[in-house]
Amino acid sequence: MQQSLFQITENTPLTETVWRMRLTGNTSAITVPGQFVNLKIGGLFLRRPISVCDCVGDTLTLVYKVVGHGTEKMKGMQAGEMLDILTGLGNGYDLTPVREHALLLGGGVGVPPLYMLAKRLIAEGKRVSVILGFNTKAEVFYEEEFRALGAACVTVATADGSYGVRGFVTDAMAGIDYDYFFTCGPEPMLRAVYRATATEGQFSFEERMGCGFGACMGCSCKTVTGYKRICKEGPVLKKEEILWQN
Amino acid sequence: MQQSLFQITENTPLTETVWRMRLTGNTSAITVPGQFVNLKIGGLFLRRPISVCDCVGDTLTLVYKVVGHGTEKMKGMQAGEMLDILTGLGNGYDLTPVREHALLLGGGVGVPPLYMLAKRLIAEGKRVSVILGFNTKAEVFYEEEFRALGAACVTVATADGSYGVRGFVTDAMAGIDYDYFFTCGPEPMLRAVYRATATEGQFSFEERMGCGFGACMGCSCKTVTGYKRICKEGPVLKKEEILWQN
Amino acid sequence: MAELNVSLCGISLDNPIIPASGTFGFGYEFAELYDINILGTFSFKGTTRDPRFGNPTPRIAECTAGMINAVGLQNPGVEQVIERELPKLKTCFSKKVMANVSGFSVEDYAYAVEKLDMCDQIGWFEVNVSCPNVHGGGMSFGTSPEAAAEVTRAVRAVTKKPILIKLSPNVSDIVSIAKACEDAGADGISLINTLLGMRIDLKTKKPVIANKMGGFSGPAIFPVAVRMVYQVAHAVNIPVVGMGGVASAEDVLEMMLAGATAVEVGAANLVDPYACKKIIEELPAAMAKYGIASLEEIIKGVK
Amino acid sequence: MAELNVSLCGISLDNPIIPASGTFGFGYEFAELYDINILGTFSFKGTTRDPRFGNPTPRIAECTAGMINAVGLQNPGVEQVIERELPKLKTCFSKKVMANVSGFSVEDYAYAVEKLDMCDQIGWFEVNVSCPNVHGGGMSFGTSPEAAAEVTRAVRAVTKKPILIKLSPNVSDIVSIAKACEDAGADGISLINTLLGMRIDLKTKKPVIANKMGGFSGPAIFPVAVRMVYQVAHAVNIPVVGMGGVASAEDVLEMMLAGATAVEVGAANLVDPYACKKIIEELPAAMAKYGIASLEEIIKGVK
Repeated sequence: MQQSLFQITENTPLTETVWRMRLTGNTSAITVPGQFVNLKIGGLFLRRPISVCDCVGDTLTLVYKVVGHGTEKMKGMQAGEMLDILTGLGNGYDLTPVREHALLLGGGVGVPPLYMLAKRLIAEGKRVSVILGFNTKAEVFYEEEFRALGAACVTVATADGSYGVRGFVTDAMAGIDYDYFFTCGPEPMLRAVYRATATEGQFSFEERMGCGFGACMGCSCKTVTGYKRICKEGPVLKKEEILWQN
Repeated sequence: MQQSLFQITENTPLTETVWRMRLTGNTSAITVPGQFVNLKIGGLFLRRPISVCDCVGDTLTLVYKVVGHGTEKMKGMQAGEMLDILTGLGNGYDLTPVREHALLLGGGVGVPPLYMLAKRLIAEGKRVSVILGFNTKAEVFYEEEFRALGAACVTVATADGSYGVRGFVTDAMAGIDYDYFFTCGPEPMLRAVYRATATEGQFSFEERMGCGFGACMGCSCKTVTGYKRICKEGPVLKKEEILWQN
Repeated sequence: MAELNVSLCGISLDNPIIPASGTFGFGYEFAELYDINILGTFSFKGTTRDPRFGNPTPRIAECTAGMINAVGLQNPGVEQVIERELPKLKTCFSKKVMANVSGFSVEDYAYAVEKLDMCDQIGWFEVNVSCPNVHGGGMSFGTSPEAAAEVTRAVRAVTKKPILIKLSPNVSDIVSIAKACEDAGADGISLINTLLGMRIDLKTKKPVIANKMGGFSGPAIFPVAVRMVYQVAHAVNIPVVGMGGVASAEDVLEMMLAGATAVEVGAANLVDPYACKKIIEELPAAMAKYGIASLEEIIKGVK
Repeated sequence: MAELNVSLCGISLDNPIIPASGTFGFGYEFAELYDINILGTFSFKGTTRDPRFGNPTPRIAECTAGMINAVGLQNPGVEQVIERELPKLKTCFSKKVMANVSGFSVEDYAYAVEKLDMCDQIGWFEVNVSCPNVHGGGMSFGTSPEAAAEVTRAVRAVTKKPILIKLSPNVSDIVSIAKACEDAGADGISLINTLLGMRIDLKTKKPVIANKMGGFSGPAIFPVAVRMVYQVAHAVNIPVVGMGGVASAEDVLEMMLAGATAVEVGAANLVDPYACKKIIEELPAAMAKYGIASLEEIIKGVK
């Protein structure tokens, strides 16, 4: 974990509610895909956790959905503004179990952390297939970005069928011969992926956090291997660890 | 009373702790000298009352002393910033009792409201003598500004004698044939002026305020003519109204 | 079309917004700023049997997201309120007003309410039981179910108008006090009054306010207010008027979901004299944002 | 040279800054960020007889100038604390630690304190009496002088180490509870625990936290904390550890003037993991600004 000041270099909308913010600063604590950062936003007490979409050199890319007071304020921020950020939070994805072909399944605002993951996997010579799920065509983002990384196959699923495959990410899995998978998205999607996958894999979870660095125990969950803090021993859990609460 | 947004055009130090802020905006509610404005400052709950030093056209001049969190924040503000201000608060000075020659006695941060008062009196053809009191030479401000208005006589008193008359404003009154006086400053000075003056006159008081516009009764005081709110029936009281609390 | 109207103890309000006692005087000074008939109603300055100056100054302190006041019920006394203040109010406010009454003995309360009862302008009584009971060792009436019930019975005996008992939050068990007031004949509960707080001036090393402690209000206390409104609204069968740190239309919705039939706005008026007007104007958009068609329907919406 | 050291129940502290229980784990994770030996001490995560997961999630809510938590005393239980957590702490903290203990019956408290008493690392016990008493109808031990005293006596019987009783602010009369604890053998009082608060999500129209209500902390509650520290410090003859919304060196000075011998920092740690380090570093300058040479000298400086 590292506390430092970042300067916003870009803050632009990708869709009506999803924005991308780029910042420069000390990114040294961001070591693996699937980690998150925690932003201090003026006027709010608790920091706001945002998953890392990409990190290259001293440039940090965050893709966030405007859902509440924190992200509303983020949306209003301008290039040049400074932000106090805790970086390098969470365990992130473990890339080592992938043999040859990884399947990445992202839903909505669960898509961004898969971007840096896909990049790393491809850099390691793995084959990567990506399925991105959205509600409707207007909400689709980052399809081209994943293609540009050189993913073997990028499929988009929309719940209303307005773009790509009609249905959920699990409706677009047929015929992909992955040996390991990674997923991030809303809990109903994660549950569907849990049921629809035959291999081992990793799930990235969301929970309302207090501190984001393991101090408050606000975001704990029960797992097969005991209690875990989503912010510290998570947000990524291995499939075999998960204990779904009804 | 008027609520409106003002833009800061200047914010500069006059001494080590006294600053002048100039702003432009709707000044229509500022009608008489001795009124104050109430500033909403980001991060603070209550507004901060500051006496009006001058008001010309749409330009408002505030001279304030840096004494606490509010004025610390004011000091850090830059030209171009916008401030939510309630204007036209307080009764202000009543100029009508002056026959020919008014004496104005100001101490420290009580000096600023006398500036606009002197200007108005001179514009009305009155003779104006001014005594400004400070602790020491380094704290003196606005002596030249009062002279430039055309005051008959501007005397400075410093408690340590480092500039002008040694002592308090009441030590510099000898030989001034005023027929009415106005004063503003810390309470010990006001009490001294009360004792040292033979004519009628008006006193401007300070009290910790809640709202500044008469709603909360936070700043009430007892007077000969009943309870008064410093922010509404004050801050100016006539000499004969004053009931000193021990 | 957003439905803002609610009914409070049988009297219809155009909207649930009520400036809280002690932040709106007797209304007529705010009428110089805007037409105060747009309000649901307002609760006038806490009135006592005799005129009061209140506590020595300074009696205001700044806090993070709030303020402390120790005004101490400055008011002209019930006779002057009837003879001077209410006639002035009549010229600019055509709705029923809420009469906030305080006292230092049970007899004080009954005396003031009985006098005010003859005023047609008054729609409700809001009886502030946070004052110290001078015959009861100085403890606030509002900290014991018995004392709060005794005050309730005494005012019940002298008026047929709806009585709301305004409770202090500085208690271990707010529900038992609310229930005792309900059992004693109260028509509603209003809460929360201020939290007891204190600030110290580091320069003088003395309390900021002359009276040492005072009532802490403002957005800082909102979560405590929501909690107590929820607890009381789910424990009594009379309406609850919610207050404590309300500063926006969203806060109003949250209070009503917690259980408030109407919502008082206090400290916010002192920072922005147009606060209530703005909240009323912002309510329809806030309701639309959260899919709320009628305010009546969301009262006590959280189970 | 600013004198920061104070003495708490006979044990000297280099400075009065103590991270509050539940915001600093068992310390060793913060030791990765900075040398935690710079602290006065810290109060470790509330420990109970048996391991606990705590309440269902979500158990955190944002508030103006604060937060609500309903973690519900997640901890590995006293055996694991002794076997696993304290040895880890020993590798990075050479000072005495404050052992925060909770329970749901008098026996629970005594059991946990007796077990921990053998640990040399522990300098003080901080006994949290805000938990519900399962044998007492679920009311918190901390809301009655009798129950708080009973817990105090039970832990007093099993340890000779200094015992601080950590009081809940959700009471009508904090002084009577503090005095009862003093009479029952407490060596100090720590306060305030969190205020009971609640938030509602306007989108879902449900409480933000699964448990509905939770403990409200952060700068918003500071004025209530200062008031209670002042009241208790002036009513008992044992030291008071002040906490509640402390976020700066100036807040520390205000707490000490009110009556605190040492000061705990809670919610601030969750927003800034370096909060306590920064406060310790800023204390000398803040003391100089207000003409304070020694912290010991300002304790209870406000009469």
